[in-house]
Amino acid sequence: MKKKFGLLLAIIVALFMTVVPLGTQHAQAADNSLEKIQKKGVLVMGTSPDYPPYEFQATVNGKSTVVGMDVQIGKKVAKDLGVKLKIKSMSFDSLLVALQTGKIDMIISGMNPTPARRKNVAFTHVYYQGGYDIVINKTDKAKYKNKDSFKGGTLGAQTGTTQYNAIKKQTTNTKSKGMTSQSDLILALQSHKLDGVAMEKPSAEAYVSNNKQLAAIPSNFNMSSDATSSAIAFRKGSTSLVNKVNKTVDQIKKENLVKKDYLPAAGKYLKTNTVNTSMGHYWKAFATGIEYTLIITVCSVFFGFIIGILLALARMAKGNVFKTALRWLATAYVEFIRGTPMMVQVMFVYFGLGLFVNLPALTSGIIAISLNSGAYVAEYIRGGINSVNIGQTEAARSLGMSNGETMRYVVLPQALKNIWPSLGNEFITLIKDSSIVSIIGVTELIYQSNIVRSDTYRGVAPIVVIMVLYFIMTFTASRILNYFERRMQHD
Amino acid sequence: MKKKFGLLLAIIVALFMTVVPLGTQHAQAADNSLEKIQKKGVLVMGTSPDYPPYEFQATVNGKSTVVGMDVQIGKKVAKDLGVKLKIKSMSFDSLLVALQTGKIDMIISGMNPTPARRKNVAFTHVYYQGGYDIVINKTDKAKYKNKDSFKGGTLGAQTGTTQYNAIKKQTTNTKSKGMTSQSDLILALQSHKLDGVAMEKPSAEAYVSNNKQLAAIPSNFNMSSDATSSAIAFRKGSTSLVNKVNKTVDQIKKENLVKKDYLPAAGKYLKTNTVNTSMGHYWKAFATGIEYTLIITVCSVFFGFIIGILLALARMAKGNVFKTALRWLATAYVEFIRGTPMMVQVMFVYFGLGLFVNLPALTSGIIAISLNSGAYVAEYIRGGINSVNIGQTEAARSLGMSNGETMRYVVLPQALKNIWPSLGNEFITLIKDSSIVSIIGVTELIYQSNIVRSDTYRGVAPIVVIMVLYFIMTFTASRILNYFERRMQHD
Amino acid sequence: MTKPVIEVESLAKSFGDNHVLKDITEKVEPGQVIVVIGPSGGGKSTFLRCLNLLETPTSGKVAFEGQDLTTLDTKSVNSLREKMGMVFQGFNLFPNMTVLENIKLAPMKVKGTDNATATKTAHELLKRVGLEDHADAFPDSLSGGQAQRVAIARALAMNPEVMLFDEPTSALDPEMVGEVLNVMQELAKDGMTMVVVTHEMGFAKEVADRIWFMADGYIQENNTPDEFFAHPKTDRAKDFLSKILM
Amino acid sequence: MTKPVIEVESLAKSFGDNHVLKDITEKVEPGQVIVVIGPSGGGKSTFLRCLNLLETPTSGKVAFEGQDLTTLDTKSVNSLREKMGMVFQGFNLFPNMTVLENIKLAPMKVKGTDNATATKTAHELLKRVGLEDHADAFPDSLSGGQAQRVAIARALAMNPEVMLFDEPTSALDPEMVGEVLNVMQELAKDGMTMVVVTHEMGFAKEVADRIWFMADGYIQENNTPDEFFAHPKTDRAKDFLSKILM
Ligand SMILES: Nc1ncnc2c1ncn2[C@@H]1O[C@H](COP(=O)(O)OP(=O)(O)OP(=O)(O)O)[C@@H](O)[C@H]1O
Ligand SMILES: Nc1ncnc2c1ncn2[C@@H]1O[C@H](COP(=O)(O)OP(=O)(O)OP(=O)(O)O)[C@@H](O)[C@H]1O
Ligand SMILES: [Mg+2]
Ligand SMILES: [Mg+2]
Repeated sequence: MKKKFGLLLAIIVALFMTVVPLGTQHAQAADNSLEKIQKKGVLVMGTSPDYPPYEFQATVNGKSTVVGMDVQIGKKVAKDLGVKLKIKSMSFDSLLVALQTGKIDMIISGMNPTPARRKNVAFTHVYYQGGYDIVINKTDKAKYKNKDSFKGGTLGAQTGTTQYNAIKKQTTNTKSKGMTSQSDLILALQSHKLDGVAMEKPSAEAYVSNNKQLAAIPSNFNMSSDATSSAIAFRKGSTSLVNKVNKTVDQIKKENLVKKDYLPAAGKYLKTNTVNTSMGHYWKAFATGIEYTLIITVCSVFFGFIIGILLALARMAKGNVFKTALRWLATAYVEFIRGTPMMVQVMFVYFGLGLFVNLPALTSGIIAISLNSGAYVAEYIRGGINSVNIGQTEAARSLGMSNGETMRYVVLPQALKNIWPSLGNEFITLIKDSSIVSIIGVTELIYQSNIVRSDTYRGVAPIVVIMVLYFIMTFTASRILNYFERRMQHD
Repeated sequence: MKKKFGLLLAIIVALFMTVVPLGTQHAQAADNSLEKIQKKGVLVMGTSPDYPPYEFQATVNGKSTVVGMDVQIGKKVAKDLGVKLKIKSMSFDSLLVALQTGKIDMIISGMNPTPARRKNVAFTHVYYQGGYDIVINKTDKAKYKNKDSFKGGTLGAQTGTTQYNAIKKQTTNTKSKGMTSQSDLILALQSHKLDGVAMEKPSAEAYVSNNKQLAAIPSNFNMSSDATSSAIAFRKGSTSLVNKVNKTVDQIKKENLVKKDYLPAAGKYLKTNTVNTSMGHYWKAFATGIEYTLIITVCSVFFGFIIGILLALARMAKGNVFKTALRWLATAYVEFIRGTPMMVQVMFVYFGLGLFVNLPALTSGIIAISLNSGAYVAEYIRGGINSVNIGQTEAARSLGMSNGETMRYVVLPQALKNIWPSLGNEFITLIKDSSIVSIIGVTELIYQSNIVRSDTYRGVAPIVVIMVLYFIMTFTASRILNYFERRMQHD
Repeated sequence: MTKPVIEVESLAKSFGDNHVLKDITEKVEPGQVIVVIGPSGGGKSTFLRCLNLLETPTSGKVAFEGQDLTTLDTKSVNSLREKMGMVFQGFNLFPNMTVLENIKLAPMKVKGTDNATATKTAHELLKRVGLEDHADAFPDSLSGGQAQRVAIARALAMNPEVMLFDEPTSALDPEMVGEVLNVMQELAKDGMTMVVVTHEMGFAKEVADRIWFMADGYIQENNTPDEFFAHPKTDRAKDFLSKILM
Repeated sequence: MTKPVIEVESLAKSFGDNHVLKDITEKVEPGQVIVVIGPSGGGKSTFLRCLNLLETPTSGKVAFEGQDLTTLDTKSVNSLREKMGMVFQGFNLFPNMTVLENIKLAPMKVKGTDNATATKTAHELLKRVGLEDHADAFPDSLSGGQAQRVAIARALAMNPEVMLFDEPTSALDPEMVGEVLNVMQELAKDGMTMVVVTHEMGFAKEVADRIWFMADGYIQENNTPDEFFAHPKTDRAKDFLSKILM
């Protein structure tokens, strides 16, 4: 069900035009429409390219191009007429007016041949009967026939769509569940949390053709077929042209070209590629994820270490009131951070600090993780300092060194050597914990896996891939750290 | 813009009816509509209660009731006519037919008086001019006037809505950003990630009246006013009735009753309560969150401990090939779990195991966290066993004890005492880590905070509240554990 | 002539490339008190641990009452260890049990002695080492001397035929050395066969039947105390004695 | 008569309710070697640590060359500590520095001695303690005796006027005790004022000018070694000696 708002406007325009007849309408008298086009040698097709897989923008050879099954149909029509095809993009609302004022020669834009429209333009036969399917698990194929088979079960659909209203209102004894993401619906289906998912036919076909465990059944939703079918629109009265093109349309239908050729061809251009769902194909997405995961980790370790040293020193401050207050504050901070989940801290920084300064998600994430890590690092450093034998301090003091000199020349060098393993562990922990910033939309590894998941309609494979990737990262990191640790101990 | 699909059907029905005149149409001849109603003493109002704040279901005194501003208007109309109001709920699509077939006397259901509809029913004056506002930060009030003020800026709207299309197509030099959740949009606005958020007027008003830092400006989107206004529909030809009701409508408009009384009254019933946004009001939501957080934590600690002991023993198995394989497997498991983020593990269990068995999210979460925790606990136990002085083993062996006796009577009792603090820490860690299962929709504390956030339109307060709640939980837990630890050491 | 309690033949033990024990052949007769002395790192502890197979010899034979231990299975080794009590430098009392429980554990769990008998024996042993008042104390509350005496009582509870001591007094404050050595002297008087590694030359002179001087992986000298301290034969022994007696 | 180097007057020190030092009044003359003996836990270490204010006395006075330390500010205490070298039971060498760096650290950082001078002095001191070959070794690779000698050299590098030793040999293997005591004996011969806590009675007899017998928070006896070992006056001392000499 495409752009109902546009449709409404179009109807209003159409109603308006019945009152004020336009100049184009007397073309009806003498129908030389076919001749005119063939003389011109060019057929201008108007379309609104934001409705995949019907028509949409895609980058082809580096250039943004209008592609989709309607474009294929346009090409076929032009070829059969023996003319060249020219495509004009415009908003859907402008299509009818553009046709009637001669700016374009035909509309192929998933347009429904409604009675209201029929009054103002001439439609060819329907070239594609869209409508709604219900996607189910293939194993249930024997069980379900259509929307009425799900009594006692649960149907899902994207919230706010026509099919969502349909599963709510056109079923009985069936629970309906709305989710915002199509791919989450499919996952819920595959994990048996739903029994079926209602969606537009082309989407259903894309899912089914890409996932062998799924099947599609007709929904049998009670909708006027006008609302789900698409036809080509020409100017009113272009009977000869329409008749000629109808032959093409009939051929397309007879040979089932839309399903066989046009939809698969269109699929190739969808977002990335809905046909190749192998994980290797998405290596770039995963690489970006790794890149951001590592950026977050490295930055957070760096800032966390600085924050940690400052906090550790503040926690050991002794003396006047100011120093006591500092110690108290640092202690409270460390305890609070260590007592609350990192996820909450990330949300707090992103939404809370965001009230005052405009921070990108990545920055917010790094800040939150650094602040978190700092509290832990502070404890490692304190622990490292405490782990230096008290005898070392006493020996230094008995040699006449001051408190500061003792800390600087004797205790800290040994403490840092002691905490190196802990810092290494913290690094590895942060590789894992950086996953949490996915919730604020930073494109690290988990976030990327969700993108790949919704792109490939494959639920578990991307999770397995990033699991392995995370393991490789942490494993490599721990080997490298062990190596340096051993080298440091040899010194 | 309400239910465009329904609208389309209605228009089709209407067009159909112009061809086949219905019996009701001759009511036009003798207009006794007002008399008839007053004689009947009852005015039957049809409405489709799924469009808050216009009309929607709410639980009032334990009973599901239709409420909303349209209901208030209906009551006012009935009162002014001196009759009783009876409300009939039905799907929006059925309203026009129900009116024309006499099942109901009037429609108040946020219905737009479109020309198409006007042909078939009689509309009163418009009682509410809806349309779209843009919500902005109050501090920017001087800067922005309407949709055209955002050049160089970013506007947001819920994806898939009319206003989303509008910000995309009816602005120039303005970036548009779609999100699925209204409350996330408001947060993004407050954190200056967006400059404005387009939404339907009543929603905008709800936000602005509940959050003093926000303001609403008119959107000035180019839309037919019919598409955004609401009027009451009566049967065609009920002139006397319409004229009478128009007086009521005019009064409502003059006294601004909708904004002053009806909308706020409707707001009271919205989901929970959109007026009282104090955090205390939501204690039940937070309590549920704490309950689930603790359920997850306690279950996971329990199962994690069992898994941990089994893994620790498996990792120490030595002897034949089978035992070596077991040790190897346990080691691989522990390393892999410790090398990947818990978030991925949760996703893996939920979506991966879900392919085979239908697991509720809560169960999946507990399984994932237990499996994760088990790997860490196994290491604590191993560490605890290793921390028992080798001299203890030698003493026991030299007394003639076997390997098993030594483990059972000498090493394990001491090891368990040693790892008690680590297990306590693990418990506290799990209180925090349980937050991660919010991503699969378990209603623990973070999930609940998101619900409260979207309910109260307040971005940071719920985060602060759960932060404090988490801290109280971990702090209390650590005190309790310290107490027992000290008691154990006294033994 | 009686059969030797312990016979060691060509015993060798290496840790990787570190050949700690090279070739040791000696025997211990019933009732003998052997004191092993020698420089630090010379392999004394390793030797003692090879005697009750806490360390597995690399090659050679260790026989207890004529039975070669190196050929036995794990179970028999466990029950043979009962017959050789061992006392370590670090006491190694079980810190989570009382003194009484420490002593009763092995008899009850390994020998299956019933609680009453085990308790009675334990009290007798505690009396013997002069600690009848400390039965219910935890090891942490004992002084080093007391802890070591409990460790001796614990070893005696298994009714061993030989007692092995590895520097039983070197972790003790000087004041407490005497009380432990006294207990050991009593044991020796009662006819217990003992192998003692120690640096207490006074004890060695007074109590030992033989001194074994161990260095570089060999028993360099095996002699009576009088003979050894008066006329050490090897340079290694002379050097050692000169250092230790200052 | 020369001015005493250290004067202690009514010194008391408690840890909470534990009155470790009760009332101590003694003095140390220049060049004297004092050996402090007494039972474990008697407060010997605490006394030594009070002398250079590593422990702050609860009451009483500790004077160094006539100056009351308890009244000084932190900075002066630091510089006074330079004049009292201290050697601990546990060596406390800095494990992350070579032997040479251990010795040079304090002179360079505290006194500001330049590298060349500090290195020269350090090498001289290492020669004095017989370790000139180990300048670039790390503490881990040293034997206990060597480590303790480095610790002595390190303390000497600050050119102290008094040396305090707290059981310098009790963590050592018996063989290594001699080499450390030898170095201390040399120091005493060279006229260094020394306060030594030790259980080595041989050293006490041979080197000490006075024996202070400390128990229960008091110096119970203060006598020459000959007199003290031959005729201990108090029962406490007699008991202690009977235990320690076995
Ligand atoms: N488990 C072991 N693994 C590797 N090397 C060992 C082990 N036990 C002992 N050694 C080495 O064997 C050598 C002899 O050690 P052992 O403890 O037997 O000497 P010792 O004579 O008892 O010395 P000490 O008087 O210091 O106790 C040393 O070099 C030691 O490092
Ligand atoms: N920092 C401290 N805090 C509390 N109590 C202490 C501290 N240092 C020592 N003590 C206590 O003071 C008492 C005397 O200890 P000190 O170490 O001075 O005895 P000592 O004579 O040196 O004994 P040893 O021969 O065992 O070294 C002991 O009871 C000890 O527990
Ligand atoms: Mg040894
Ligand atoms: Mg001491």
